[in-house]
Amino acid sequence: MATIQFTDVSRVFERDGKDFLILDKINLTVQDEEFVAIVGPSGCGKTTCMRMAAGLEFPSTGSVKVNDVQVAGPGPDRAVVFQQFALFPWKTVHDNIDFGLRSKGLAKEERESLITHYIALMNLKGYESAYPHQLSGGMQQRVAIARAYALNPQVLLMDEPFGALDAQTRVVMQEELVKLARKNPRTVLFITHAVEEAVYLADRVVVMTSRPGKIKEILDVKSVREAEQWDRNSKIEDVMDLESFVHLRTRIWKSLREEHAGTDH
Amino acid sequence: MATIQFTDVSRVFERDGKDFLILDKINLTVQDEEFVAIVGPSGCGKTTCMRMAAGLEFPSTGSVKVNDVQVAGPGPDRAVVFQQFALFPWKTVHDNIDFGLRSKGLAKEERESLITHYIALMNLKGYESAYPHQLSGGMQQRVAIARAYALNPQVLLMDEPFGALDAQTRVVMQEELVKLARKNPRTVLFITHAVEEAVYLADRVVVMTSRPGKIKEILDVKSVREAEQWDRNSKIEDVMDLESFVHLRTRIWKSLREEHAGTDH
Amino acid sequence: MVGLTQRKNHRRSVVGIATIVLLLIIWYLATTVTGWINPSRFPRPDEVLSAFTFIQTEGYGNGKLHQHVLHSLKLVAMGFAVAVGVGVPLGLLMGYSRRAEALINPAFLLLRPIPPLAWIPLAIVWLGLEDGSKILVIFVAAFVPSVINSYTGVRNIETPVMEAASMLGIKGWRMVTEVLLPGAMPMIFTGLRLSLQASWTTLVAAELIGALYGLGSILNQAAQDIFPAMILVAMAFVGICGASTTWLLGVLENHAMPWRKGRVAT
Amino acid sequence: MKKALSRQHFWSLTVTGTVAFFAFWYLARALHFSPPQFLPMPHEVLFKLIELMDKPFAGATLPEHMAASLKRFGMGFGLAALVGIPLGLSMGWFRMLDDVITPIFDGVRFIAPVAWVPFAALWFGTGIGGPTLIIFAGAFPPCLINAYRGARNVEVRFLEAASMLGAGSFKTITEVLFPAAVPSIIAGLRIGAGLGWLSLVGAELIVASSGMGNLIVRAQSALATDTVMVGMIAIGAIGVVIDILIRRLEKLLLKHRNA
Amino acid sequence: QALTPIKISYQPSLYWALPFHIATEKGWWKDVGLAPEFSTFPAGVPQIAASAAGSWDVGGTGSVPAVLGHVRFGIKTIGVTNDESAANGLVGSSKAAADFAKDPAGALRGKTITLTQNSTADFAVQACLKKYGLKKSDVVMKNMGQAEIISALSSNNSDLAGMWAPNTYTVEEKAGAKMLCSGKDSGAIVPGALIARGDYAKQNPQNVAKFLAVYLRAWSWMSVNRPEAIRMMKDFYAKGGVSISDAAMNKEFDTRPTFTLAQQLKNMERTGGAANSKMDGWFTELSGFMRETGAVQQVPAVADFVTDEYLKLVQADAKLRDMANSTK
Ligand SMILES: Nc1ncnc2c1ncn2[C@@H]1O[C@H](COP(=O)(O)OP(=O)(O)OP(=O)(O)O)[C@@H](O)[C@H]1O
Ligand SMILES: Nc1ncnc2c1ncn2[C@@H]1O[C@H](COP(=O)(O)OP(=O)(O)OP(=O)(O)O)[C@@H](O)[C@H]1O
Ligand SMILES: O=[N+]([O-])[O-]
Ligand SMILES: [Mg+2]
Ligand SMILES: [Mg+2]
Repeated sequence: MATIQFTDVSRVFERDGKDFLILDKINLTVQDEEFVAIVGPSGCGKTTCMRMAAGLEFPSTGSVKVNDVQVAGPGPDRAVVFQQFALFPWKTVHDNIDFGLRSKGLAKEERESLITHYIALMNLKGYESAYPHQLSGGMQQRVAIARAYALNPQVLLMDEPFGALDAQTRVVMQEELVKLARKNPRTVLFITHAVEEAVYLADRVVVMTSRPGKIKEILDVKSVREAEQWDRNSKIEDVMDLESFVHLRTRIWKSLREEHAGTDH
Repeated sequence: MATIQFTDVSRVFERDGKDFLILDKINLTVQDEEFVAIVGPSGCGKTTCMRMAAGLEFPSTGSVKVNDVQVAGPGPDRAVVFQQFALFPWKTVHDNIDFGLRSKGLAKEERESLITHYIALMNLKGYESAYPHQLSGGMQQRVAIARAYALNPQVLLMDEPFGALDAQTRVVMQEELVKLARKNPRTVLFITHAVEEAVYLADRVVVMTSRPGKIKEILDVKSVREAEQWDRNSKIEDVMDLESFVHLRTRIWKSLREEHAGTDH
Repeated sequence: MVGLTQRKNHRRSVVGIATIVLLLIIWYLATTVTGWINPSRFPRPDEVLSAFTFIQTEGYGNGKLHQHVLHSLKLVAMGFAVAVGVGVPLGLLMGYSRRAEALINPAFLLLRPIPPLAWIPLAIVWLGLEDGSKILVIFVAAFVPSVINSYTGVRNIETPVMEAASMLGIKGWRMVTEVLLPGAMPMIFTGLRLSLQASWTTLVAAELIGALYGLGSILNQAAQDIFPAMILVAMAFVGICGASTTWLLGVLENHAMPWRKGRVAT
Repeated sequence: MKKALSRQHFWSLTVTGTVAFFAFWYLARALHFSPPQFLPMPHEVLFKLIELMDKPFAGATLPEHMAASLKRFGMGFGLAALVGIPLGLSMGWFRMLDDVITPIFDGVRFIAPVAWVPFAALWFGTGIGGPTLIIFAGAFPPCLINAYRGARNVEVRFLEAASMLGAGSFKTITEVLFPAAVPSIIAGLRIGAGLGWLSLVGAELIVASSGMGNLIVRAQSALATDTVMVGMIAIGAIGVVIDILIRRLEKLLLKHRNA
Repeated sequence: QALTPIKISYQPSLYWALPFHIATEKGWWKDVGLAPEFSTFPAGVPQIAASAAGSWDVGGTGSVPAVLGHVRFGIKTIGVTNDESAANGLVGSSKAAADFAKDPAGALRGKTITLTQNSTADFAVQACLKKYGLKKSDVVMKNMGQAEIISALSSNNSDLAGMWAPNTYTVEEKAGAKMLCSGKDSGAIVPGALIARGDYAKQNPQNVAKFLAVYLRAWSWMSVNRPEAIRMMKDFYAKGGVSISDAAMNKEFDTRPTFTLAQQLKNMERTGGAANSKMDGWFTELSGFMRETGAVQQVPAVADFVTDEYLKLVQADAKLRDMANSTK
């Protein structure tokens, strides 16, 4: 059981001696094994939210709890997949995945079997001893996801994990994430700029306002998906033309465009 | 009058002593004031094509002509907008735009009036004396476009100009490019990974195969647009749900997915 | 997690000052009360203080402290200026033109690794015992970082920026002043800092060449007199001069690159 | 950016440059720029070098002098690297250590390694200790500064990834800071080796019986300018070789990273 | 019987250091049961500084560093290596020598003299200035090492210099310079000093005595074997990178008196408990000079550091005494 709970979270940043309110009274609960996506204009505080759940950043007021425990710092119970992958360039695929497992103090055998499992799951077989730069962007991202999943975390935090990929590779990754989420469900907080991606992946989509970041609306994709009987296994191009999908997508789009008009891009 | 003409263009790159065929017999003519977008899997040679038109790269066999003249080197008649903007970090917005104009030997007054014009057109008023790092990504990109347009080039070459922007800013930029193209039509070669973008912006979309890059198919968007009477001034979200748009988009998507399956992503 | 936190400057200087004060106390205790260190091998604070008073009031090595400091500042300034004046343009040239690089590199590679100290005999023979030979020795030391960093600076200008310049039709002198120089500027300043440090660390060697005044000559003289307290006084002033000239360079750097204002300094 | 020169073009220019350098040297003599005994000709220097390979000068042959210098250099430089790199990395991670050491360090780094000669004699005398201290004084600052800068410049995402993966201080320093700082550390080693090697001449002022520095000082006293130049060139050549070796090490360590 | 190690320091290519070389070549150290470990220094100052680190036990050096060594580190002067008054002095280029021949004082006044400060040569130069009625302030003195001075003198960047042998010979032979005024000419006696670390001497008086016996034996031997000694001298100088002519080497022998055991003791003989020996006089002069240059703050009492205690031990031990006087 793992939940993430933001209660009245505000965050103020100081810059040039002045205080800026970045996040304003965020209230959000991510349920156990729920997949929540956050979208919002650039600079609205999405990353800041995620970093607070990770324990890399702290609220100015309010509280962030994971499993009803106040977050005090990072830990392997909450695995993060960063936008730029953050693989260690000096470690092989195998050793990148192993790094976190060793920190958990697992025995060698157990570690090896976990690594083998996730390498197979992420379709990375044969690349165990490759270094990150020898992989394409999509493969690197799969390693980062394997590294996070292998920790067997209760919570997965993903910050625009596919932002740096080209559109085609991105789609492949989305599909793999959906497959993985089905086999190994986790509590996931997922940040993206791509509205289709949010609709395709998430159970709920949170739309944020521009600075100071507030929650503007929360859309329940899951109930639409279940009502309209989208096939959870289908590829994105099979669902993205469905009217219910297009409708949700466009609705979020417009909501975001309103916000965008307000910011100085 | 400006055309770009690729005739039987092939390009071989040497790496580790071995020759790799990157582009294989490309034949393409971009007509005067035509907007052509190129899409294709990563590494297929799109940038290489564009660099050959710019004179930053040369074909191994075949010829690249602009206005029926063989391209011998870069010049201000063919303005390039690079993916990473390539602004001069040590020059203000004003001076970045001015830099190329001074090369053309224009009088100060004339230059100032051009700069004022394009700064206004790109909605950058008030930022004349800002340095690039003080601007957001979208604003930097607008400066790069203003710099290219101000040269009054016959040809505009744009390599994933919006690739580094977030999805919302990107849409705003696309709309501004459409507006600009309407006011100041130019011969444009435009590279992108985003299929919607290609369909929204281009008169023709060229789909390339994965390595070695060949032209797979060329789609005539303009005739569809004119036949279906898309409003050229409309925002992308107004057209992107139209059936004809979705149809073209999905067609290109699938064509690319076939290529993608073939590459090791 | 310590490594992830932002460092605050005032906290830093408080700790810094505290550290130095603590060191002074340890020094005092070690050389006096406790007798851990024999003062003949490392002087006591009061000895250093009286050496300082001595050179201030009566003078040492042909002059008072300020005369020595001024003379050293002059030598360093000249050697540094010549090194930068020759080194930066040369580095820019070698960075920009592969031809120039191929042509100049052999001589540079042959001369570069020879220690400044090893130039002293030739410096004396060629330029005599006045400031010229001392400046030559400082020049030799300060020259190399200026060249290498300017060279690297040009080579590291991002390709798109260089391509943008050629796309805009920029050539010749405008290329040098408006693209290469500003583009390489951050690296050039790193080079200048290294050159300045090299100038100060070479001063002592340079002043082996029959100096009448100078902190280096004080160091040499005090070494000959086996006067460790005076050696420390001279070392301290070399440190102070080095740190303040570097600070000045930093101020210059901030003004030279307005486009980097508000960015994190390296 | 400028295109790379063809191999042929590159070598023709390089050879031209080399020839020009030596031509200038001969010309300087022909124009009486300097009295002959102070500017021996390249070939004279070459003959001297060959002669010194097996004929002792100042008590030892050239290779023996080199060996003596290299031994001292190895000690001083090895110590500088062994202390400087771990300390620099730790300063990059533990803020307190940084705050304490940086101000001390900033004060002493302008002091010439040769300025430590008197103290080196007082503390360590003639043994290996004295020269080691001086070479150490030359090589230590770049080793420390670059390891420190390398550690401070590690991209935050790697540090965040490490702490997210549950790594402690030791593991972070050895498995993240160190590998990430390798390029910077290597640059520091190169500069440090250069400075350490330069300090050698100073170090050998206190041990007069052997070494390249001693060779030069003795030759200078004997007015043997050709021998002085042989010494300068030999010092330079070893400096280049050391630099090449460190770059090899870098290639080895960075084999698996892209350029 | 195992040999006792003893650490001996000297400066290379100097006349007074030749006995160390000869004794080693001849294998005389083991005759007294010593196993010497040599260390060499380019000048007296680093040499005495290294005593603080215990780098050596006994040795030879210039008299100026000997005094400084006493003041700073309690080094004892236990004998004289040689009288090098003629070997230290003011050297001039050929042009300076010509001027000097006409009007010595005029040729020096207002000129720059390069010299190694706090050296025996400095001492001799000061005496020369006095002799010609000049004050220190009448000339400009630049402090440089001997190697730099040689470069400067031979490239005409310096006309006047304070130097010691064999550097004087090097510039005479290779740069046409001349000795203008030596310590001997100006009445300044410049002794060379045999020295021992204070605490070492106190704890190992017998070793110090043995050291002295071997050193004196070498002079005794050389006094009757000059041709062989010259051959060995050539080797020895070459080790320090010095190559001078046979004539110059012979001149070293001719102009630099050395002292037998008996002469040493006589030089150091004090009467009525006062520090009034010949040697006390030399070293008092020197100390006065050093006070003047500021190298020491007070004139040290000679009785505190010049001691014949160890020479007397040699005299008292029949075996050592015989050895010291042996010409074989
Ligand atoms: N350490 C900091 N100090 C000062 N301001 C900060 C800091 N971190 C973030 N901010 C500011 O907080 C705001 C929100 O940043 P955040 O990175 O959370 O935005 P985001 O929603 O993730 O944006 P994007 O979509 O561009 O990634 C920004 O305006 C940013 O400038
Ligand atoms: N200078 C070069 N030397 C060797 N190979 C090169 C060089 N430039 C490009 N290539 C190779 O040519 C191929 C095509 O590169 P290009 O940059 O044109 O691809 P692209 O279609 O623009 O890809 P992307 O969508 O990722 O930008 C790639 O495989 C690349 O590795
Ligand atoms: O021994 N001296 O250097 O005078
Ligand atoms: Mg973000
Ligand atoms: Mg490309």
